[in-house]
Amino acid sequence: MIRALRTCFIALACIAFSAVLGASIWVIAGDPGQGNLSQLLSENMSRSGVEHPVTAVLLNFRSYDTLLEIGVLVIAGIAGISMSKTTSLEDPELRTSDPLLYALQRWFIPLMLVLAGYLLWAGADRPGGAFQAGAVLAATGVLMRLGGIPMEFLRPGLLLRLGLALGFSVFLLAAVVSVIGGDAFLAYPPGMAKPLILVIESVLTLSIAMVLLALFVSAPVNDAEDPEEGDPS
Amino acid sequence: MTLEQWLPVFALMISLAASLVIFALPETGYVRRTSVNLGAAVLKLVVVIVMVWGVFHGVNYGVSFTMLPGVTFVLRADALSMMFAGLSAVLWLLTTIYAVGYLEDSPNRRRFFGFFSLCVASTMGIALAGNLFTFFLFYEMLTLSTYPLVVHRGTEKALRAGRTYLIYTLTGGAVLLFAIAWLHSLAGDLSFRDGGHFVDADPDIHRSLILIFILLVAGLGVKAALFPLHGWLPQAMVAPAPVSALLHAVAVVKAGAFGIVRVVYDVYGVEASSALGLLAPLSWLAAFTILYASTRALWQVDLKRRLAFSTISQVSYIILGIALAGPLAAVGGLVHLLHQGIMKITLFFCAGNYAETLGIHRIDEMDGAGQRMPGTSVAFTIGAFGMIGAPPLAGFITKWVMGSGALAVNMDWVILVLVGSSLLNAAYFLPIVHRLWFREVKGAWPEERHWGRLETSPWLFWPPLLTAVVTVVIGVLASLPFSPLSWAELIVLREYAP
Amino acid sequence: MTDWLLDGLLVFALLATAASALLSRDLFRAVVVFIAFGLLMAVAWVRLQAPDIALAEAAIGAGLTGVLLLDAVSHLGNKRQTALRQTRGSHRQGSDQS
Amino acid sequence: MTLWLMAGLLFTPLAWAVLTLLTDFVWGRRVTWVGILVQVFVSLGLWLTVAQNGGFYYDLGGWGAPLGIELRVDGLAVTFVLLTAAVASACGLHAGVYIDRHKSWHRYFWPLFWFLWSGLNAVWLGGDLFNLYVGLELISLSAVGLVALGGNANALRASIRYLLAALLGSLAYLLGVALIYGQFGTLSIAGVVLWLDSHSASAGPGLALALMVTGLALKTALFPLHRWLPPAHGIAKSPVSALLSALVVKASFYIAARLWLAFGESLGNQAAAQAVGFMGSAAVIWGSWLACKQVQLKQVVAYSSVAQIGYLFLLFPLTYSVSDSISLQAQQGITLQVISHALAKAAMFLAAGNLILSVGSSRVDALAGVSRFLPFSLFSFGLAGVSLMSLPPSGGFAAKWLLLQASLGSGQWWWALVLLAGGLLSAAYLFRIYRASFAEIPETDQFFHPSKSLEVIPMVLALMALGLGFVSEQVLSVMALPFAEEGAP
Amino acid sequence: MTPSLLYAMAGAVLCGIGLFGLLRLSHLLRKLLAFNIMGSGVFLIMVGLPQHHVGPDPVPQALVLTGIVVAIAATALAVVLIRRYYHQSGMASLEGEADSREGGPL
Amino acid sequence: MMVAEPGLAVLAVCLPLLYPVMALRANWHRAMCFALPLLPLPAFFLAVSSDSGWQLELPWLLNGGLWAMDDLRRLFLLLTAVLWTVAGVYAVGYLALPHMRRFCVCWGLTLAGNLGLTMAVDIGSFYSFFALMTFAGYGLIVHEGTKEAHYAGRVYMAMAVLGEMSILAGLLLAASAADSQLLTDLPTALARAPQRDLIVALLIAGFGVKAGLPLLHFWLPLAHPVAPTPASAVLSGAMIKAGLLGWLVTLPFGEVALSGWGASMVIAGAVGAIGAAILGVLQHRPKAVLAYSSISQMGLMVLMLGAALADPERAPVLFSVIGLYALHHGLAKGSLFLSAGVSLPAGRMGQVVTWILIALPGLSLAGLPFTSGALAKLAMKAGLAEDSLDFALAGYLPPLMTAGAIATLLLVLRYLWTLSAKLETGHNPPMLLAGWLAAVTASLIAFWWMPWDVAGLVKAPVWLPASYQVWALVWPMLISLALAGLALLVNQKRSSARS
Repeated sequence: MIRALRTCFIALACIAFSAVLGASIWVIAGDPGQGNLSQLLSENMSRSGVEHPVTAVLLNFRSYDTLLEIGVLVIAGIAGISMSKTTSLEDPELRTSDPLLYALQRWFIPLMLVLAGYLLWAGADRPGGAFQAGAVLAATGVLMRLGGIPMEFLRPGLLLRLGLALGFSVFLLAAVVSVIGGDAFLAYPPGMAKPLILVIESVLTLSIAMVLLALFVSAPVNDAEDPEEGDPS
Repeated sequence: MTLEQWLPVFALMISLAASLVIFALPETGYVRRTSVNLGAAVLKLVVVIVMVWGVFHGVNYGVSFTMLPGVTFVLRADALSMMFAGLSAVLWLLTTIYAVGYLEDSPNRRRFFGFFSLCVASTMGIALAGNLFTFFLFYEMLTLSTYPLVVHRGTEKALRAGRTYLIYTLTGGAVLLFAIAWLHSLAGDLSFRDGGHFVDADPDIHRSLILIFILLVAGLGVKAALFPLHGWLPQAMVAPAPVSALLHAVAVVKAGAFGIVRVVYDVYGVEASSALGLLAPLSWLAAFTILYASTRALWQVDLKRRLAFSTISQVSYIILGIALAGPLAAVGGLVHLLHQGIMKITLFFCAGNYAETLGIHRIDEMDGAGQRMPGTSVAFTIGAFGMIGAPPLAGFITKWVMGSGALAVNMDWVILVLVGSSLLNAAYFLPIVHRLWFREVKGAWPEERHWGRLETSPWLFWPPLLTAVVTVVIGVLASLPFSPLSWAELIVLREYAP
Repeated sequence: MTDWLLDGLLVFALLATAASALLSRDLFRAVVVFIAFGLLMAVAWVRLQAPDIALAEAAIGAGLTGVLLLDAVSHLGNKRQTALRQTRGSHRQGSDQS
Repeated sequence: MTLWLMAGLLFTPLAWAVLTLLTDFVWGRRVTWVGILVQVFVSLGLWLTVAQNGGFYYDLGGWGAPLGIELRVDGLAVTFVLLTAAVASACGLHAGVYIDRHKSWHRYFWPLFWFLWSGLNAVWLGGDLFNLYVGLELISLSAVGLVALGGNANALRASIRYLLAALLGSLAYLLGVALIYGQFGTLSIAGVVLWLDSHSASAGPGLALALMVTGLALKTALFPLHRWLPPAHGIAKSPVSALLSALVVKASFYIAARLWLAFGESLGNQAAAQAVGFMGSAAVIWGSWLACKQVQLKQVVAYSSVAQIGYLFLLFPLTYSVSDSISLQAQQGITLQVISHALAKAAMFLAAGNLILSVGSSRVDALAGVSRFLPFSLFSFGLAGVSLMSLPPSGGFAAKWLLLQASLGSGQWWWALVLLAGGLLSAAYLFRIYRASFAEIPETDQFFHPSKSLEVIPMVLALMALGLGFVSEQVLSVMALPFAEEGAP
Repeated sequence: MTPSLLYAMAGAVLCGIGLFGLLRLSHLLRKLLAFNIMGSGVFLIMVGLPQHHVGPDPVPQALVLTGIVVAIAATALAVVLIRRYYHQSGMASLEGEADSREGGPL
Repeated sequence: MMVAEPGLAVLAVCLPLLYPVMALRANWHRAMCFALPLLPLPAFFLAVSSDSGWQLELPWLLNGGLWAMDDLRRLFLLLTAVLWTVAGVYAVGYLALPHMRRFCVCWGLTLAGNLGLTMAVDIGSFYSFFALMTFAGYGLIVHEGTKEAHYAGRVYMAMAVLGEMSILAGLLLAASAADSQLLTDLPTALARAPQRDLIVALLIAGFGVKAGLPLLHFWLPLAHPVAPTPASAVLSGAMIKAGLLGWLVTLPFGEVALSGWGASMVIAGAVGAIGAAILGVLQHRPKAVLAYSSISQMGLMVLMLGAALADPERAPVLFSVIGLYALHHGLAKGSLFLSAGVSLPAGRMGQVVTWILIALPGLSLAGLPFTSGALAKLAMKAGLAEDSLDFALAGYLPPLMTAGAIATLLLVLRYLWTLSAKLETGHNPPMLLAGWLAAVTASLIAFWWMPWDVAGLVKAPVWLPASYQVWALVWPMLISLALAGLALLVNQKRSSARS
């Protein structure tokens, strides 16, 4: 009874929330006074080093966001692999000999790799970019993993950590390069924007894929645990 | 900074530094700890004496800096501060000596002496505070530093007493803080000033001022153990004797009383307070406390509890004195600040001696103790007679001056209070004195210990005797310059002089 | 008009899949519906002229999240199993008892 | 110079996160020491710079406000940066000794720690709504990771709860950001303020502010959204708890406060301000009450955080439609409260960790006799408690004083009562702990002595919290420094 | 009314649905689903609302892209935590089935 | 000698005060005991050798101290010193009991108080010494430690504290009215004070406790018998007079006619004189009889005091008489009390001599011619002569005095009677005997060389009453002898009937 009432209450609250939100959106939509950011954006596109505005925003105008966002990804990855307190990620259960999956792998994996590469390359002037590419790469990894292909590099060893850190550290280095020249943090040296962005994008792709993959595979498999503070152990 | 600025800071820092050093020393460093303790106490006494001399000759000691926007931290030495500072410096030395002997071989001495010094530092701060804000700062510090002392024994009873103590004092502190903040928002940063700040206050704020005054007195009254805020004091008796001595004679209750003096004199001003109609009720309350606590003391069988109720009663004399709003009565109240301190510390030292040497805690166990411990008992007798107000001891001076003061402002009923209180005091002290001297020893003492030649450890023996002698001397020589009485007259002269 | 119809349908489908993903009794089905929701979102992003997001949504939202969740579901099972295994759970409540 | 300092400030924690990711625990510790040194120097340098020259805007990537992200480096921000440097250094140093280096997964402590630090810096300096969101996520996820680090079921439950709460809070915040962007077309706080100054406010973005504040309140664990906090803070390793309580919750509050001060006057209303204040008061009372009931030492401290956080939200009613001077007083009070609580609570958690380590149990009643064996840590705990109880001369007291002034000055005396009641209640739960530690029980003589460095660190923090009261004027004067206006959009 | 606004409105409803899920459902994975749905709703508003005024706007799109990545990171981390939690405690909800007084994550 | 007098005064007070200090050394108690008679010697020299009129200012003392000497004070000082000396000598022989140290300390303190208050002119020191005497006296009373002694002590203490408080209140009011801290300023101010009656009442009551005013006397018959004999002697001889002195120096004599108060005092005195005698003859213990006798005698002095209060003109004269009477009574009563502790010698002759020496001071009290008593009685009679007094009750005074005389002798006889039942033959310690003999000597002989002054009231040679006066002295004595014989007869008859 109480549960039902509770549910009703929450539901009503959520409906009300939606309604208020909708109303608010409606009001805002009917109130056209605002700054014109996209115009400013297009004015500055030429100085961004890339043609695709979204990429420009992501990797140039608001590159700090992106830097931190990669940081978030890395954190998730670190937290994830910290959970898997094992040296081996071999999961015997996963080692299937499903012929269909095997066939699928043989065809899909190269295809997806190519797709990832394309997305990455496209990022500069068309929709696409490191995230999408990384995601595809990660999906490929997942597929391989599901197919039981051993991926030794996913062991939480130095290699994995290097992989996690690679994209981020390159980005960070690029960010700090300009400081040596006396410029602001994250300001690309003049003329270097495009190549830098490309480099960053490519390593980011790798790192993103690594992180996602690591998170996917770092399912807990053993009982090692840290005692709580103060637990006599 | 000049020496004038440094001295108050120095006086404060000595005990603070002593406390820190003691905390840093290991528990077993008995000799070093004792020498730090005594050295600091002596040093502070010297500094205070220098300042007393200076203040007497009109030197302005003081230092201040802005702590918060609109709020300054002020340390300042005026005559009133020096009275309290002097008291605490003298009694700190004695109590330290006493405590060293009292706590011989007991655990947690480092903690004890550390907090002990901290407590004295707070007292010093209270004495030297130059405005309400600074006063409150040290007032709360005092609460905190006394708590570990109250619960020092760590028994269930001690812990319970500690809790009661905290509930009372922290609540009082909160009320006080509220009042101070309110006053501050009403009138800004008020430094203590002879004559106060509200002589011609805007009639619009009269109601607020009255309310604030009530809150201030309520907040301070907790520590001063004004009825009905006195409940913590008898309970806090579980603490070791030097602590009780300190709580009762110097630090806690005095801090409250001193605070009320400051509020009435240097914040509101006597004229303003009586014009607002605040002092008459205060005097009634004080008078009632005097009589009520004395009556309660009659029924106590535990020696220290009886002394505790006596304290409650005696501290209200101070408040009564200043609430009478006459210069002479004020002298009586102020001088009692010192007199009560000396006398009460004597009594507590003695109670501690009985407990530590003979294991006596209850009054009916005291029969014949005078023969076993004549020195202590003499001191106790002197203290008791002082409390009763028997001439020519310190207590008499208080009563006499306060009585004359009350008559001077046509408050004849105060005489009744004085007489009644003296009678009650006699009723609960004289039986003890009688037991000490004129009863035969009943049998073996509950827990007797022997120390060589003297009746008790020399650390315990001399301090009460010394304070007892002081009790006699400040009574007999009350009219000497620099005697408490003359000093109180000096304070009042400065307060009442335009 | 067809655009509106399409948008309307899409929105409706989005809401429907969202709701059923949450309310579906079977966790596995819920995740599958959620993947469908992700794909629909990708379409919606296309409709909003945000191809980048569409791509990302398809790859990340629908693809990766889906796989992750499916994997998790297959390990966790759903409610009934949970109840069975609850007995061996070390059930120490260190939290807010209010 | 300033550029270098800024770059150092932003770069160091991120770079050290990467570096420590590649090392094991012991090396990570050594590397961290260097990093801490750098961070402290940089923060101090920046603080001094701002204290001398006033604040400025820092354009990241060379792109100015509406298009790019600009950091607002004002007195308040650098004060918090410095605070973070102090507290995080202490926690880092403490953790280096405290955390068991033999467990392989503890190496991940360092990168998470550094990411957390960088997120905090990003939030203090952030002037861009979306950037703040990313910063918040950075903080939340690393905090969750730290809580969960190698944890058992309870730690995991706490961290999941924490994660979900943080995510929901972030989403609410992001929703608000979306609405703000929809309304004003800019993400820069300064830009929005500029717009609001020149236009009359419309009804729409009011919800945005409400959403953002609600989301941030959830992340800050404002009553009644506080339930995630005690388990998370209580179960984490003590240095982590210290970080979380001291800094992490402050980050979200900081954003909420900045938003309120920027938009509140135009977008808020009296009822909302009072309601938030009421929630804060309820948090003070309810949190303290629950703290009194806890049997676990760290839970007491954690619930104390709930209560102390309540004070912070008194900012809302005390700055809404009051005179400038009172508003300033309230802001100063809250700032001091944030700082002193950060220092004190960090000290307290670290000291509590030492105590727990020493007695081998996390229960309050197991502390009997510890005052003899670990007096130093207990004393640190006590000193920190002084600040939490807002007794003088601590920073907590200074804060309370200012808040009292503000509430009395604005005629909202009821908040003054809350402040006083809160002080008393906090005394109640803290003295419960002292009381337990003072109890003399003869047979408890088995104590483990943690190393001296573990004991010193909380003491230093506690002393800072205590001494803050004396230097509040100086601290506040930096905080209130005016901006060098040329950087503004 | 533009399609963008329609999607923004849909986003509002999705937010409501997601919120309901987060608060009411007790199974952790479902909460996670709800979170993702709510996130999608927010993203829709984020892009839809400004685009109602000015047409395609790369800035919010870029923001959403960032948001999505953050969301997937959080989701993945949550999955790891949940799985480990399940592994250790055998439970997939925070309080267990019988006692669901605290339905939400709060 | 002028310079030395203040010094001697200080010495007189401080010497006994050394006793508490000496008591700190446990093995000095024998020395303390033997030094007892030496303590009052400076005071004795001061009283004997110096003239009145010197002053000693002690500005640092209490509220500013002033000690001085005038004729009245000198008389009291002399009485006190002599009595304490002889009692001290007596005590050396008497004391062989435990707690010697305690006794000596109390003795010293009481003595210091008693001496000091006679010299003190400022209120502070006067009241201090008075209180010191009161409280230390307690130690003398309860010294024996018997149940009775404790009971007596309790009653004494309760009444003494009440009295002290009454005095304190009275003095406070008076000092405030006078705006002075000197006793000498009080009477004048008191005469004009608005609260005159209250103050007078407080002071009369306060000092009345000490002086054994009726209804305030209860402690007296309890305390005197239980105290050690030398202590009883000083209690009754000297300390009781302190109350009297208190009245004399504070009340507004000679300033204003307080006829109401005078009448009340006269009545109180009469009640005391007669009532105490009636109660006294019913007592069985010799010292209790003496205690009642003291009350009775004090009643007579109160009578005179009342008259002096009522008639300002006559007050100076009456003052001299009161002083004389106090001296006479103090010495006589002291010897009587001391005689209660002597043992009869073995020889018949010795016994007769002893009995005569015991009886003589008693008969002197009753006004036996050629004794100080006769002089005092005559002086009193002259002082209270009806025609010279302007006072309503003046007519009743002579009969009252006669009744008092009869009562006195009855009490003395009763004392001798009870004593004879108690006195044992035995060996007296030499010091005890010396003390007693000295007391008797002082009462009977040395008295005539003392500096009392009632010139004008009695004809010279002062020790020889005129013939018409002899009859006046003797017939009351005869009446009482007759009464005593009657009582003896009745008693014998009854006892023989019983047997």
